[in-house]
Amino acid sequence: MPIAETAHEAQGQANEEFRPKILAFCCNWCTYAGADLAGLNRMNYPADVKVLRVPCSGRVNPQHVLRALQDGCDGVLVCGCHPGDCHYSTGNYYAKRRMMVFKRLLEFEGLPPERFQIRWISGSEAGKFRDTIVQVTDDIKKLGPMAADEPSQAVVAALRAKEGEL
Amino acid sequence: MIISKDNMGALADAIGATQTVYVPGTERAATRFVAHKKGEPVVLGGANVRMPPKDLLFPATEKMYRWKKHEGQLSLETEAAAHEPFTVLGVRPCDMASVAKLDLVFLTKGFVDEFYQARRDAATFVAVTCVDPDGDCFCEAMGVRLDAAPAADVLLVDRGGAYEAKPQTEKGEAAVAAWAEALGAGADAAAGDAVEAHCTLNPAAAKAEERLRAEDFDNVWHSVADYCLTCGTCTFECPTCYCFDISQDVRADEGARFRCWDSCMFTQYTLMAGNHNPRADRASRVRQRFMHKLRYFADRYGEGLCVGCGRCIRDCPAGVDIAAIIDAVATAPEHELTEAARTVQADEAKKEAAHV
Amino acid sequence: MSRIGVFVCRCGTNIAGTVDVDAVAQAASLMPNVVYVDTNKYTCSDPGQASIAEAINENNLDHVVIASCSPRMHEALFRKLLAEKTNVNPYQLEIANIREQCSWVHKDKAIGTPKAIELVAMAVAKVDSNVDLHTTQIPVTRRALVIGAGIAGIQAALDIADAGFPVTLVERETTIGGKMPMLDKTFPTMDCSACICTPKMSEAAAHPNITIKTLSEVEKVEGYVGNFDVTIREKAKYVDYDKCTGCGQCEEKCPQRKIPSEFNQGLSFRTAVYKPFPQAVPSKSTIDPAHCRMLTKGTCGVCSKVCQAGAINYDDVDRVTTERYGAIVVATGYELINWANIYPEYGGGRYPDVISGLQFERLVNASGPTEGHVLRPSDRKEPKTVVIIKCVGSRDPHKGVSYCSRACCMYAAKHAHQYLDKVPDGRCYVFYMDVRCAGKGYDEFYMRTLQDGAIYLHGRVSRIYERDGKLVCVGEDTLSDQVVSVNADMVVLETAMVPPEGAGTLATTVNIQRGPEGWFTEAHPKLRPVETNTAGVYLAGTAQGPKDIPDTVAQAGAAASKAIGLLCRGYIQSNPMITHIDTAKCSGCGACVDICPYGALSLVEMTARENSRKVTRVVAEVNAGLCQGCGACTVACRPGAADLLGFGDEGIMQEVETYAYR
Amino acid sequence: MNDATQIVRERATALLADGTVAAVVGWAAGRGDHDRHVFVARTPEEAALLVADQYCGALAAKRVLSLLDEGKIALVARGCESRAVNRFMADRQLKRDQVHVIGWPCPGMLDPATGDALKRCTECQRRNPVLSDEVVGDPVPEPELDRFAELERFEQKTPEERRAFFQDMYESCIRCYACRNACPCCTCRVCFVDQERVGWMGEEFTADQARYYGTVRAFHTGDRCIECGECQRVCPQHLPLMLLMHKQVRDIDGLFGPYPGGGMEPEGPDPLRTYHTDDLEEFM
Repeated sequence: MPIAETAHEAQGQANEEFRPKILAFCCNWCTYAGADLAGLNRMNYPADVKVLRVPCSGRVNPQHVLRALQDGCDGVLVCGCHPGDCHYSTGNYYAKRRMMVFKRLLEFEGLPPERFQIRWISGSEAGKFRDTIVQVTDDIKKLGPMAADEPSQAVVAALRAKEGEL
Repeated sequence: MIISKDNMGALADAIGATQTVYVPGTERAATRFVAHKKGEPVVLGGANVRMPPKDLLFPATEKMYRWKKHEGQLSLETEAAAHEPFTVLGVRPCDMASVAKLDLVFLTKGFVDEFYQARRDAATFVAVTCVDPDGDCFCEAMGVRLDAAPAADVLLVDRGGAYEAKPQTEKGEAAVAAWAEALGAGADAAAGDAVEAHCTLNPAAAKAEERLRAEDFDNVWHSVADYCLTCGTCTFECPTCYCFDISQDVRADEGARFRCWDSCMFTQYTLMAGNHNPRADRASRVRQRFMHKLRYFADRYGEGLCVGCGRCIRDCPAGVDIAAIIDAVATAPEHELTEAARTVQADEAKKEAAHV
Repeated sequence: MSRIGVFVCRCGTNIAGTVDVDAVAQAASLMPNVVYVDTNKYTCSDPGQASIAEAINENNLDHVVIASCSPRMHEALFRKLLAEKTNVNPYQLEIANIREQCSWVHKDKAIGTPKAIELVAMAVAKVDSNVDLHTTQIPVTRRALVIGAGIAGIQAALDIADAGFPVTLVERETTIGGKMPMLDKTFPTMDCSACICTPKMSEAAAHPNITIKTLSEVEKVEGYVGNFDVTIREKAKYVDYDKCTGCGQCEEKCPQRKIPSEFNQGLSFRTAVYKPFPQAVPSKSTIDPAHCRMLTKGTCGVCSKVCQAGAINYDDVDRVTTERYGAIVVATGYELINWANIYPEYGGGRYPDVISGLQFERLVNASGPTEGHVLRPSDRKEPKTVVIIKCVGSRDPHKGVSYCSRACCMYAAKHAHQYLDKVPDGRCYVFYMDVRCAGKGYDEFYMRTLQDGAIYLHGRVSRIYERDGKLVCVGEDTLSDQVVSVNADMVVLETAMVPPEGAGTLATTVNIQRGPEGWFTEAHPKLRPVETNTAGVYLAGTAQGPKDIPDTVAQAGAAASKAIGLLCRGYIQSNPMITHIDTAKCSGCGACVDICPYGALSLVEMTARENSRKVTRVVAEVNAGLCQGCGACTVACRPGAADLLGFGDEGIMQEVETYAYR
Repeated sequence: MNDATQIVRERATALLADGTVAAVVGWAAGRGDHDRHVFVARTPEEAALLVADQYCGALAAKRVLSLLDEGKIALVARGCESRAVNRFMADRQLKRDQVHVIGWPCPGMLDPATGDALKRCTECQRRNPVLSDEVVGDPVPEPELDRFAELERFEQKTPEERRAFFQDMYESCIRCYACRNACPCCTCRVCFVDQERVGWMGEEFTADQARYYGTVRAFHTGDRCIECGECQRVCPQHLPLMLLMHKQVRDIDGLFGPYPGGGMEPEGPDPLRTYHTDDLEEFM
């Protein structure tokens, strides 16, 4: 096992202060299969991401994503087949449009982009699945828990002072 | 005791030394009673606050109890407890009248709401006579005097440049005594006569109530329903609307049961299991709101539920106007009495005959 | 209150190695509504399964969570166990994947165990909101439709018909057979193409289970697997096939004699009333309305006069019929890329002696326009130097298509071989990019062509121009790194296969997908190569992508066997994990209808009593046979009236919250 | 009495009198000088109460949907109302023959209290009706303005500032659902917020719940919004709700456009109900 892979767990154990909670919606046919393949290949990745199986990325309701972020998840990942490879032929195209608009909306409201990510990972891309989990976990660790996003008092005060002015 | 209007900030500071004092201010995009911050000026005149003081006694969301499961063991913890004392400074007669009505709801007829009572007992209400009724104010028509607030602990009577503080309860006596000590007795003496003011809007409420007992006004409800959005603005801004729903927040092995404001304008309000909804159409919800305000509450408590503060008129996005509706009912041409109304009239007649 | 049982698998040490299974079981026992927990060394083994069934029955469990390997592995197995050995509905089962996605990717129990507990908690939360689901059996109409009657369609039709099921074979041309009867010989065995193809055509025509509809196109397909209602338009033929004997008298006398023959690739002429070639099936004449004088100008009527059978009917009209089929095989084949439009450097069609491979087939064919003599079209002289250019359009994303057309390497070799055989003193140059001869006897054939004297040059021809009656082909031989120019008498372009015109329309009609190049897409490139994403629709031959005859026939057989399997079973088991519409919430906005890739949703009128009133309104309805359970509609549906059974909003929410709150 | 009022009354009277329509949806005067509310005239006498002047701030169109049982309905429609009619048709809530559109080229509306132009009118792109059966008066020139100007100013803020801003906004929301009830895109029979069983959102009055409601409602209507601005007008807390709508409309235009905004056409598919295989890819 390459050192770089085990390093993540070692680091995770050492760094006890913040274990992010990340939810990954994965489509059954591509990404979930890719995750299984990562297991078959005994790839090692951080345990901070839990996979929630859905039939298709088109099934992922942005409402579930927002609920997850509000209820205690520090990040959400939505994964599906590459466009064109959807088991249901079109689901991920719809998912893509929805997620593009919804992600922008959440970022507009101030959500750091790293907290809500979308990736296409096929059933054969076990390595990409592992790399994505590693990267997303790192991203969220850098951001810290959701509470770290709370605006500072100074910003709030400045905003209140300028009330009415957009 | 006479206190200069300029000294209201000092008064709030003085009260604030020992307890939270709520004063008219702006917060969360609306004027409302906000916790006073030491040193900030306090002005009691002008337009009334947009949000009534209702939420100080009956918060929009109030936890009732929590439960927790640990290692298979369930534990419960109630949220009702004695509340820290607080003062509300500058309540108008209309809003003070609304507190009296909330008291009827939550503290009489054989049931005492412990959550409400805890806050009510902790509260000292300092009312102020109203000298600025605007074109949508009609409290006088609803039996409220602009220069009196019987439910208040202290009444501040506007005397031009100063207020005369009149204690009305024991709590009020103690409060005024404490103020005098803090501010120096009779420090502000320059006071004129009590300012007198009256509402320009005077819908015929008594007549409306009487006719609502006897007649159906479906045409009125339907014509209002033609433009009412049935949003909850009026009910949430109303100082006397007291409906709530009980719900819970479950999080893994713990949870809390809470109550939160509900609105009879919402379809969910009367939705039953199995999806039947006796008030599915807008007109029936509009009817319910006005019947409750103008008649049902009076049937139960002997007085109407509207205090004429005018908030629902001012902020209704659709232009629904309770004063106009009262007048529409009062002045509608006489029409055929309903079956129910005939029964009621017959009963009344019998009673009267027996009495004679 | 539900009674949930949790069964945690050790999988030998596969799971137990990095997950403390007993700790997971202990934690599970404290989860809401969990009343029974057990662990097992190998849950999927017979004793493991038996112990689960026993525990379920003894403890009256009504929901089951199995924490084990991936649900993709054994979910079906455990569902079957519940269905057969317990009273628990097989869909009251959730699998927590604590092997592939937990124990195998972590090295340390301190990490694997808490993660496994969270995965189990999510599964417990979800299973608690599951509802009983039931499969139903939908009867299958035991008839098949084959669209396209080339060799793929014929083979599929014959196979299905031989299995005893009626087949309708629809062909849009006037004869079945497709491209294969046009070919001269087939590589590598050099069988006479017509000799092996036309008997198949006759067999199909004579088969009691096969109905052939030529000049016909599929207009509309409704319904779903097992029950497709297909509308077919059979165009007017102006000849009563019941009366026509195929004698050919009409053709002899038809005054319109200068119509380029499609069958001979424009190298000869045909008449307006015609049979494309003598062995055409059905062996009947047809009037081409675009060229018939009677039909275009209203004056002629010669054929009608000479027809002794009285078969000519100038007033013939299209016939539209709708019939129900259980399975559909799409075998619509290919066409050759229109090279003239995209290769101006090859003359763009200006030089009559620059011909396509299919034209060459007709030139060397004994029944072709030159009776098998290699004579170039311009002056009917025997070309002494022939250049063959491969990959014209293929593997050329800028001008043509990016893919390899697969059959050209072999038929280029065949053409070289045939030319050198017929013109022993000729010279043949083949410009190639690669020589791909994977196949039984294929490379040997190529070697033989080289021995025959064909000169293979590695490179593309960049330009062809005419000089002194010669076609000068300028190209590069990249092996010798020299510019080569060959003065040819004739040039044969081995052009790319592309999807035929109308493939897009057909894809929409039948509701199957097309890849970026326009070929119909199979359900899975490896494991479901002849199925499509629309259940009950199968692909055969080049409709799915370029291939040669043996592969086409093999795939046709495969498609037929899939169709036969469906027809034999006689019913389909419905997938219960499909969309369900809560009509109380549905406002009939049709967002789901717009978005459904399967056409499974439609708007219907519904009458119901609501709040003491009788109400008629429009709501969405799911066709259980068409819905595949992707769930895209559930998100498009704003109020959540459309919900996916098995992956419902509530179940997913339970999982989300359970994880988020823990 | 202004011309528009005059003509609207005449036309409404005629349409009601000859039985063309069962009701006319427009506006009538309230108690105050400039108070106007949506009004449904069902008789020629009621038609005489109709008003069409610069104080008719409310969007009248949605009222048509609840009157369809009564027969064909006439609607006095400005640009926004006419777009709403298209919206209803695209959402299959209304058929073209169920409504008679009396087009009214809009002069722009004023706030009855302050006399200022209504915000929803200062951001309006299309004052002339996009469809009508007849038109009252002459077309007005379409304003040339950048309706995204405010949005773009807002986007200059740092994410932290925006976060603070929306935190404030959602704390201020009283969840009266006036925006939803007024919105011509919100034609669901049961709104997601009213579905306790699924648990999309809780009933507590907290900023989080309001954020959930506000964000999801914005997303539900984002690809269909007709930009009438009525949500913002009816908000008793005067929250800048159109920011979220403009944000999505502009994003959709940039990503999948050109997109003129919702309500221009009587049928879909709306941008999030369709796709192109060559849509921009940013999730590789």
